[in-house]
This record gives sequence, structure tokens and C-alpha cells, in this order.
Amino acid sequence: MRNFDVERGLARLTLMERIRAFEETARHAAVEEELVLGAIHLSIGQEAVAVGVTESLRKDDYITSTHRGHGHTLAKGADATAMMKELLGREGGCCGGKGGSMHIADFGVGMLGANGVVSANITIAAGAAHGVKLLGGDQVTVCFFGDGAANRGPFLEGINWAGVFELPILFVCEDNQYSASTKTSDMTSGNVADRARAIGLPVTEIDGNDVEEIATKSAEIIARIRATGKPEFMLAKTYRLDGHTYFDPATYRPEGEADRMRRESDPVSRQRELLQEAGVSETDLDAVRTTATAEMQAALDAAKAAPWPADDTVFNDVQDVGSPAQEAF
Amino acid sequence: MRNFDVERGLARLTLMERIRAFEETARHAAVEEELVLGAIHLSIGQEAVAVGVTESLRKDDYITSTHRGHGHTLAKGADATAMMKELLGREGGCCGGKGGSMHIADFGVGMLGANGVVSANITIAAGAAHGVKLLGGDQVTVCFFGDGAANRGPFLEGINWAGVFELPILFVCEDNQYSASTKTSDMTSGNVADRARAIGLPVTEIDGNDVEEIATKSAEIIARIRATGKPEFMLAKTYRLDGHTYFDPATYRPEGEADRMRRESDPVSRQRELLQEAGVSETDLDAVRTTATAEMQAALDAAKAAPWPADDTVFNDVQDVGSPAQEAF
Amino acid sequence: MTVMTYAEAARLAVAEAMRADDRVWCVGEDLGRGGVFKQYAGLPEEFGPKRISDAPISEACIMGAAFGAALVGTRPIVEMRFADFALCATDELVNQIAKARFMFGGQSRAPMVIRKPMGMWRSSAAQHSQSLESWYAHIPGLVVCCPATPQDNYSMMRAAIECDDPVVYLEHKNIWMMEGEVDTSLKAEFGKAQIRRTGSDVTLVSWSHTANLCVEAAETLAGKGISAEVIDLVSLWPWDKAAVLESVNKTGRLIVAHESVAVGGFGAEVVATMAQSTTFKSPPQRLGSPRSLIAYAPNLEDKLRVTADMIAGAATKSMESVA
Amino acid sequence: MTVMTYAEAARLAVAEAMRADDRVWCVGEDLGRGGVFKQYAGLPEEFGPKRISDAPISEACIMGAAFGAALVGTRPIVEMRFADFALCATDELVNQIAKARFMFGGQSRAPMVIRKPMGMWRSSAAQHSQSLESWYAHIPGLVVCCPATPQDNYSMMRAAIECDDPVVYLEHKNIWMMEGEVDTSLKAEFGKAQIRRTGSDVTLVSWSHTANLCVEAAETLAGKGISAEVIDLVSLWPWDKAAVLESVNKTGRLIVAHESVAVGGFGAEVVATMAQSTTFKSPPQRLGSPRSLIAYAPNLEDKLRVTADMIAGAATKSMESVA
Ligand SMILES: Cc1ncc(C[n+]2csc(CCOP(=O)(O)OP(=O)(O)O)c2C)c(N)n1
Ligand SMILES: Cc1ncc(C[n+]2csc(CCOP(=O)(O)OP(=O)(O)O)c2C)c(N)n1
Ligand SMILES: [Mg+2]
Ligand SMILES: [Mg+2]
Repeated sequence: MRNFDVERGLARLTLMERIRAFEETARHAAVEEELVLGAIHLSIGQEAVAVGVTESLRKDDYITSTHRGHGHTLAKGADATAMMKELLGREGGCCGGKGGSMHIADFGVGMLGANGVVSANITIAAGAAHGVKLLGGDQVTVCFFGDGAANRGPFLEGINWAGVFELPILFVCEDNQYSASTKTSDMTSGNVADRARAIGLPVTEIDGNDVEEIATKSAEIIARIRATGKPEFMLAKTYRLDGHTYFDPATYRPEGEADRMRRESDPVSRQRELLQEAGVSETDLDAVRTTATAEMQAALDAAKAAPWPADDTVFNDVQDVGSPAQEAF
Repeated sequence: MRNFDVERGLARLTLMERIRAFEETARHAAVEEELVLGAIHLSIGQEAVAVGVTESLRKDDYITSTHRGHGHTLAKGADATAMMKELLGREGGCCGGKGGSMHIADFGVGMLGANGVVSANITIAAGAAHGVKLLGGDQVTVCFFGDGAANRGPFLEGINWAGVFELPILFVCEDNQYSASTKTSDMTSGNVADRARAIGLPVTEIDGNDVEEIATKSAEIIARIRATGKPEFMLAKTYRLDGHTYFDPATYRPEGEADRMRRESDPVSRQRELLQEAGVSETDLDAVRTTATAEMQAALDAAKAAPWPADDTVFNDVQDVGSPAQEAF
Repeated sequence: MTVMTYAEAARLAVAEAMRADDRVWCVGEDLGRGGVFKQYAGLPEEFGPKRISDAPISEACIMGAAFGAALVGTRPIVEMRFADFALCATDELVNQIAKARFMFGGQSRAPMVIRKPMGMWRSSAAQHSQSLESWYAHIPGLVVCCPATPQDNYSMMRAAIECDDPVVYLEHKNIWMMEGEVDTSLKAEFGKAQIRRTGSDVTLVSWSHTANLCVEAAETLAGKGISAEVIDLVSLWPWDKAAVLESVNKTGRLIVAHESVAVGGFGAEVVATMAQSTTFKSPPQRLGSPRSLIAYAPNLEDKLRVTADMIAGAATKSMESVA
Repeated sequence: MTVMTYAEAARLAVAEAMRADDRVWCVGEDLGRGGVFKQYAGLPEEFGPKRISDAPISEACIMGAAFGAALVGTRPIVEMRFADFALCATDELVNQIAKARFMFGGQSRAPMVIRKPMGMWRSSAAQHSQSLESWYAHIPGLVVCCPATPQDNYSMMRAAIECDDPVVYLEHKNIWMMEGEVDTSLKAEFGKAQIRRTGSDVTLVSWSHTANLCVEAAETLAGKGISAEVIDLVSLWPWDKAAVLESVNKTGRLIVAHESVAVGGFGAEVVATMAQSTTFKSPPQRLGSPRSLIAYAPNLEDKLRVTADMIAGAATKSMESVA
């Protein structure tokens, strides 16, 4: 067993459990109560990446995320209740009920948005880092994206951009092996890490289900990026334990694969085991989960109690110039 | 001196001289006579790539090209007079006067079009090869593009596509070191050959001004592609001796660079020297040039004598369905 | 005549075309599992992975490669999954596919069907709900179809696959499961509207799902003694100007309704063309979405939606006012 | 008042804004050498390579990265070189930039100017000649400008840079060298048309270079005793509906002319809006390009071009016919 800081380890577990509980609560609200309006994409099984990487970020650092963004958003420090309200499309949702799960964002904690278009967040992240450099700031930007996203053009354009302009950014590819119902390797020639190497970015390949390893390596990498201002790349191998969306039974996966991964590689279970081996009691570990579940249940209750956004907010925040209502109906 | 087949060497020189003469004639027609209507991009200095690669192609093989496509088109076997007419926007031009230099094409010899959008021809070429595979043909597709094009998304998407579907295609990057007025390396992180390697394509890096070497290697590569049906990549280092367009003085280049390259690396001069060393007389070599110049002058004369396309052809070949004229004016 | 859904109708047309012509094939993400809306269910089993082909997440290359494959003699059906994602392939569609035949002086054709499921669908928010048919109608070289019923999704798909022009084929996501009778002997004609209901007081022009709402509105109006003629354009390019003109000449009143944004929508083309060609008994009206983004919360989404009630209301108003 | 060209006018506005506000910067291919049309000449020397930044040939990333940089507090001016190439960045513009503020519930702004040189220019053929302003007018979240004169290119650029919304800024390639007086104390107001000439018989509405042709046509018409009012909209979103309505209420006759394709063009929006709002003495007319691709040969290109003569002809016809 590795020698590690129990307190930190517990903090990491706590954040992972919160993300897990948020998503399990959201899934329940979607499936059993039909309260979640649009599709939601769960990161269950991938929490270690969000938690390990963001641990070394400051509140004023930036991240961009994907359609699968709950974990990143919570890890960056967003408020779970505002997020849950957003999933239910309610007043007080972090996007005022206008975006939903796929556009979850909290600019107050540097979370510049999930994205409904695969790979689109990569050039945006490169730009955020570019802006930081122009403004003379020392913030680091982290861009989370999936293995499937690395087949779209903006991936190449974005990492090349970061290399050319020497930008303070960490690209994190969460390789969960699937792109919707497709095994990503079937539609990928060569591999993603080599693509980043070809651009000249330092690449760290890592076990994406080992939060300790990710946190340790990320601390080094992010410190280096802050010091040098130069881009790096991380490839985290992980697994999506659920379906692509909450209503996807994921029957395209080989029989037993998900079960095996759940048994062997669930990052939350692994971290629990590690802490247990380090002497933390089962009771204490269970308390972490119970607390997280209670927090998210409270968030859901608050969301359920919240009203719909006022009708006339539909014309807010379209643009300053020109009336959105004009010409209609 | 290498031992080489003089007859083949002469054929290669002849084709290079024809391309050179075509473009010098076109430039003259543009600059001195103002007969060429739009911008033209000359491949002067890069003829060896077009000539060396296409030598191993059959007439029914396919190529796609860029804004700098005269050389590729002539090398694939298109008619110089129809091309010159196209540059002058005349009846009998290979595109009926509708496309001009930037959209030069001759589907009759498998030349599927130049392209005004950088990098766009890469996915099209991948698709042509895909189509060949679906139809069960044994044609090879060659995709010519520039060093600057490798920074656009379709480059990544196109080579990944070819790798995934195992398509019979050769990607040829003509690295002439510039993208318009920009030194490409200033806007490129890492290098293009590594990008192709990361996709898993076999890569041949080659002296793009040595037509003998290119032809020899291309023969091997194209034979291999035809046999295996699998994609490969060639990076040919060359140099654009003229400006980006015929009216670009190219003052952004370091003083003396173009002169030195003209002296040391002009592929036409190099091939002449090689042939001279192999015993071909200066007279015979001069005759190659003279013949080429005369052919292209005749093409220009024919183009000048040709009328404008009939006015009503503007509504031809828009589409079968719906009248283009309807609703207008 | 068989009853089938809107999704099944198109699937049948695709399957029949693929059986009849080896050159027809489909390509898009996740098609091997039948497509995200099951529009391709069963086809992977029948035709195998080469002809119902998966694709990397590479919209630009899906579009560009299908075009290249069309240039050498195949007849691709391109699946864009959501019309919104097709924006990642705009250069390929507009600068390449639409222009190739003309630009190359008629040397080439791009016989392709480009399927783009469009429209609002269960709180999908701003990036998964758009209707941009007016964009494509504005682009020379493209045919544009917006079928509203199972029958038209069958007969129009047949015509689209047979067409030698590139066809932008916009299916509405909200009606995949809509059922209707389909006569499989029919093939649509581009530019030939469906008169979904005849009437003499007011002309309702529409396409895609909103055409169904117009039919609903016409029923309501009939109850109030207003006789509405419902014209479903089915294709926007070419569009059946003659049918609309004939109807407006009869009724003197025109309402054009569509789900897409009113400003710069194709409804403007219809109204402007009629204003240039005839006179009205009362001012023509356009119904479309306000120029606002599509929101997630259902009450906000509803504020952006044209309804049968609104159409009926506009028609009623048109009976009261005079031009 | 100084005489300067259309290109210089915008350059001056950009330079002044950059001097006044460190957050303003420009990014695009080849900008370090002053831009392909010299719209940035001198600026690299004054502001250095960070603020007049070259870019890889990566339109999607130029657009997306500028957007990201806007989200964190800079104010980018994006140069797309030719409006046609901007199609490579459609997702970034339409799905990301235009939607971000709304989608994120007002948390973010994207203060950006996106310059897209447009229009026909010396046999540039189908991929380098397009005018797609109607597309952008149809997209909620975007401001759309089409200045026609040096003065407006100065005063509109000032307004565009100061605006907190993303502004699609379409300069016409054919008039870079057009000279005119520029009053540098002026800043344009979006949605406020320029009445380029007052008149009482017929209203000519236009924008971009075609507005200049309308002025020419009005002069010809004056010689024939027809008094034409010329309204240059300058911005298409918002557009000055009130000015057009007032004019049409006065003249009773409307001609809308633009270089872009007539079908689905913004001219339809203008005509339709007027048809809904007022009545005409003679049928309104739209002039625009046929729905054909833009050709290389000059005689073919000319067949696709709206001219001052055609505008005058349409106006004359409108005086003769009755609605
Ligand atoms: C441009 C684009 N194409 C397709 C989609 C549909 N889509 C949503 S998620 C997804 C799979 C993405 O795979 P990956 O990048 O590996 O992320 P993961 O879902 O595994 O987290 C697809 C194809 C989309 N949203 N955007
Ligand atoms: C998408 C796109 N962006 C920009 C341009 C303008 N442009 C034309 S050629 C060129 C340079 C291309 O460089 P490279 O690919 O190296 O080809 P080369 O000109 O050197 O042959 C540029 C930027 C374009 N045609 N298309
Ligand atoms: Mg994945
Ligand atoms: Mg180059």
C-alpha cells in the first residue's frame, strides 16, 4: 500500500462521493420522477479525473467541459443546489433554467461551461488561456474532453493553437473507451496521446481511476504550467460505468465488461479501500457517503420546491442590441 | 552521380518543363496582358512533386488538389489548352469558364478538382478512396495539400478517416515552408510528419525537389497502396519560388532566400543538370524547354482566340431540380 | 397502404433504395446500432457495416468524405444526427457540395441525401433544437425537403435518394413516432405542395411539423365557420409558388407559420413573393419563433413555440381586418 | 473631416479603440503583414504581434479561441479573410458565440467583432464571392452590420468594438478603395438607417455596396423626374423598420435590392414586414442574385449582379404599375 496523507485522501473521497451522489440523485430524479427535462450524461465511474485534476486549481483558474460535465463543475466548486435546479429547469438554476445539464456553467468559480457540441470546448479553452496570457494573468486553464472528441478537427486546431502561442493550459482527455454507442478505438486510427506528442506537448498517461495518482501528478503539472506558461496534455484511462445518457442501457458493450469494471476499477471503491487499509473505519467512510447523499437529496428537494423561471426571462440575455421579441408572432 | 534511366529522366524533365512553361505563360498573360481574371497561385519550384508522384498513377486513379493546382492537373494528364482557356474564363475551358484557376478540374483524367478552401480537399480525397473501396475498384487516390493545410481540422479528420476505414490513398504534403505570407513553422506546433505517424500512417519524408527520388519512392508506395489498400503519407520538402499569388512580391521572406533556393534547389535545373551529367546534350535539353514553351504559347493563343462562354450557360449545371433563374430580378 | 411511423417510413424508403441500388450507402455516427433515433434500425443487420457505416465524430469529414465518395460514383446518405451538429460541416456542404457541379462546369455530380433531424424536442435547449431550413433554401445547388407526415417522409425520401442533386433532408425530431398510412407506390415530386385541406377563406402555408399544427388549426377554425386551406410545401427548394398563389388568389388571406425564427425565415420568402404577385384582403401574417435562443425550461421553451392556437388566432384575426 | 478609403476608415476605428482599451486585439491569418486587403496596415508596427496576432490556418480555432478569450475579459476582433472561409467556423459562431450568454443564463458575454469581407470581387468565383448576411440576421444573439461607405465603416466599427454582443461585421471587398469624407466624431447606432437620399415617389432599400448602386440609380431616376428615397440599412440586425415604414407610407412604392441571392435573402424580410404593415401603390419588388452559383468569367458573373440600371428600371416599372 502506498503511504499517503489520510486527510487529503478523505477529502478526495468526499468530493468523489458528492459527485457520485449528485449524479445518482439526478438519475433517480430523471428515471423515477421524470423531473429532469433533457438528456443527462453521467460521469459515474470517472469522478477521479475531475477530482484529482481540479484539486490543484485555484478558484480563479478556468475549466471548460463537455456534455458530461457535472463532475467537473462540482469539483471546480459550483453549488450543487443551483446545479440541481438547473437540471430541473427551475428558477435559481445556475443558468436560470435556460441551459440544463448540457450547458451547466458557473463563471463565478471559473467554470466556463459544459458544451453540447463534442470537441467545441477545446478551442474555447485554448482561447481562455490565450486571454489570460494577453491580460497578463497567471491563471491556468484546464480543458476536459472525451476520447471521441479527439477525432474532431477542433481538437487538432486547439492543441496546435496552444502549442504555437505557448499557452498555460492542460488538456485532459478522459478516455472512457466509448463515444456514445461506439467503441472509440473502432473509429480512431493511431492513438490520442501520440497526437498530442506530435504537436510537441508533454504527455502524461495515467490511470484515470486512481485519484491519488491523478492528484499527485496534476499538482506537479499544474505548478509547471503556472510557472512556465506552457501547455501540457494528460490522457486518463477510465471507464463510463453507466450508459451514454441515463436512458441508454448500453447493450453494445461486451457482456460483463461493465460489471467487471465496477468491481475492479470504480475509483470511489478504490479510494475507500485505500483509506480502509490506511486505518479509516468503515463507519467513517460510510458517513462520507451518507453525508453526500443527504446533501444531494436536499439539493433535489430544494430544486423540486423551486418555481419555473418567470416567463419573461426568455427574452433576457439574448443580446443588448435589438429586441428579441420584435417581429415575432 | 546516380545511375538512372535517361529516357525516364527526360520524360520527367519534359513534364516539369511543361508545367513551368504553363505557369510562366499564365503569369505573363496575367501580369503583362491582364487576361487572367482571378488570382492565380503558381507552383513554380514545386513541379517535382506533381511529376514524381503522378508518374505511377493510372488515368483512372484519382487526385484532389489545392488552390495551387496547375501542376497536379497537368501531371495527371489534363489538356493544357482547356486549362489555359479556363484561366482566361473562356468557352472550352475545362470548367466552361465558371471556375478559373482555383477550381481547375478534369474529371476525365481523374482530377477531381482544385479547391479554394485550404484543407477541404483532404476529406474529399478520403471520400474518393472510400468510394473506390465500396465500389470494389483498385484505383489509388492521391491527395495533394500544403504545409499550412495541416493546421486545419479536416486534415486530422481526413487522415484519421483513411486510417480507420483502411483506404487506398496517398496523402502528399507539399511543404513549401510558407502559407501565404506566413512562415508556416511559426504557426505550427510540432511537425506534420509526426501528426501522420500518430495516426498510424507509414510516412515517407523526401526531398521534394528531387524528381527522381520522388518518382522512385512513389512507384513503390503507390504499388503498395494498390496491393494492400492501405493509406500512406508523404512529406515532400520543397519551396515556392514565386509569391503566394502572381501579384505577391513576397517581401516577407528573408533577403536572398528565394534567390538561393532558385540557384540551389530548383527541381527543373537539378533535373537538367542530372541529365547533362548523364550525357544529354544542352541542345536536346534546350529543345525540351523550347517545345514546352511553344506548346503553352499556342495554348494561350488558342485561349485568347476563344470567345466568352455563352451568357445563358450561367444557369446550366446549378442543379436539376428548381430553376435558378426563377425568383431573380 | 400500411400504417407506420414517420421514422419507419423513411427507413423503408432507404431500405428499398439500398436493395435496388448497390451504390446507395449510409454513413454517420453510431449507425451500426441503428442510429440515435432508430431511423436505421434493422438496416445494419441487412446491409452490413460497409453500407450502414459508423463514422468517427467528424462531421466535417462525414460530409466531405461522403461527397468524395459521391464524386466517384456512389450515392451516399449522410446522417448528421442533429441538424445543429451539421454546422460543423458547413464549409463541406455549402462551399463544396453545393458548388461542385457548377464550379467544375458540369463535370461532376453530388447525388447525396443529407439527413438533418431538426426542431424542438423535449427540453433539448439551444444547441439541440434548431431549425435552419431557410439557410439551405438560400444556397444555390441545394434541394431542401421538410416532410411533415409518414407518407411524405416515405415518398420524399424516395425522390431524394433518386435525385442527382444534393438534397438537404430535414426530418423533425418531434414526430419520429407519428403514425400514418403510407402508400408505398408513391414518390414525391420536388416543388409540389400537399394541399392538406382545402378551404376558401384563408390560406395557411407551412412545412415540417408546423404543417401538422396548421391542419389542427384548420379543424378548430372550421368549428368557428372559417374555411382554411392548408398548404404543406414539403420542399422549400423548389417550392410550390403556383399552389400558394392560386390559393391566395382564391382566399385573399395568407398566414405562413414555421417553427424556425421569424426574422429571416423562409416565411418571409413566401410572404414577399405573394406580396409581389397578388393582393390581399387583409394583411398577410407570419408566425415563427421570436429572435431568441431556445431555452431548456418547458415554460420558456413554450414561449418560443408556434402553436395550433396561435395559427387559428392569426387566421381569425385575418378574417376581421382589411388590407 | 478627412478623406479616406473604406479600408482606412475601419483601420482608424480599430487603431483608436486599441489605443483606448488594452483589452482590444485582432487575430487572423497573415495579420502580421497587415492583412490580405491591407485593412490592418501599420497596426502590427504600432501594437506588436500579441495584439495584432497571426494565426494558423484554423478558422474554427480562430473563432473558438477568440470566443474563449472574450469569455475571460478580452475584446477580440476576429478576421476571417473572406466571408466564405468563415463557414469553416460556423459551429463556433452560431452554436457557441451567439448562444453562450443566453444558454448560461446571462453569466457570460462575448464582446467580439467578427470581420468577414464579403461579396463579388474581380472574378473570384464561387468560393470567394458569397454574401450570406441573411444567415446571420436569422441567428438570435448576433448583431449584423453591412456598412457601405467610409463614414459608416468608421462609425459602425467604433460601435461594433464597443458593443458587448458579438457583431458579425461584413465589409464589401469591392469597395476597400472607395474614398469618402469621414467625420471621426461620429459613432453609429445599430438599427438606425442612413437616409442616403430623400425622395417622395419610390423607396429604395439596400445595404452594403448595393446601397451605393441605389444612390446611383436615384440620380438616374431624378433625371427622369422620379424622386427616389434611398435607405441604407447599414445594420440588418437590428434593422430600421421604422425608417422603411415611414418612407413606404410616404412613397407607396418599395424596391429592395441586394447582391446576395434573392431567394431567402434579407430582402424578403423587408418586403414581408412591409406587406404586413402597410399597403403599396404598386407591387413591391426585390432585386437579388438568381439562385445560381457565382461564376468566374466576367460575362457570366455579370448575369448574377444587380446593377444601378436594374434598380432604376425596377423603380421606373413601379411607377407604371398599380397594386
Ligand atoms: C459535434 C458533435 N457530434 C456528435 C455529437 C453527439 N454526441 C454527444 S456525446 C457523443 C460521444 C462523445 O464521446 P467522447 O468524446 O468520448 O465523450 P464521452 O461521451 O465518452 O464522455 C456524441 C457522438 C455531439 N454532441 N456533437
Ligand atoms: C480555409 C481557408 N483559409 C484561408 C484561406 C486563404 N489561403 C489561401 S492559400 C493559403 C495558404 C495555404 O498554405 P499551404 O497550405 O501551405 O499551401 P501553399 O499556398 O503553400 O501551396 C491561405 C491561408 C483559404 N483559401 N481557405
Ligand atoms: Mg468517451
Ligand atoms: Mg505552403
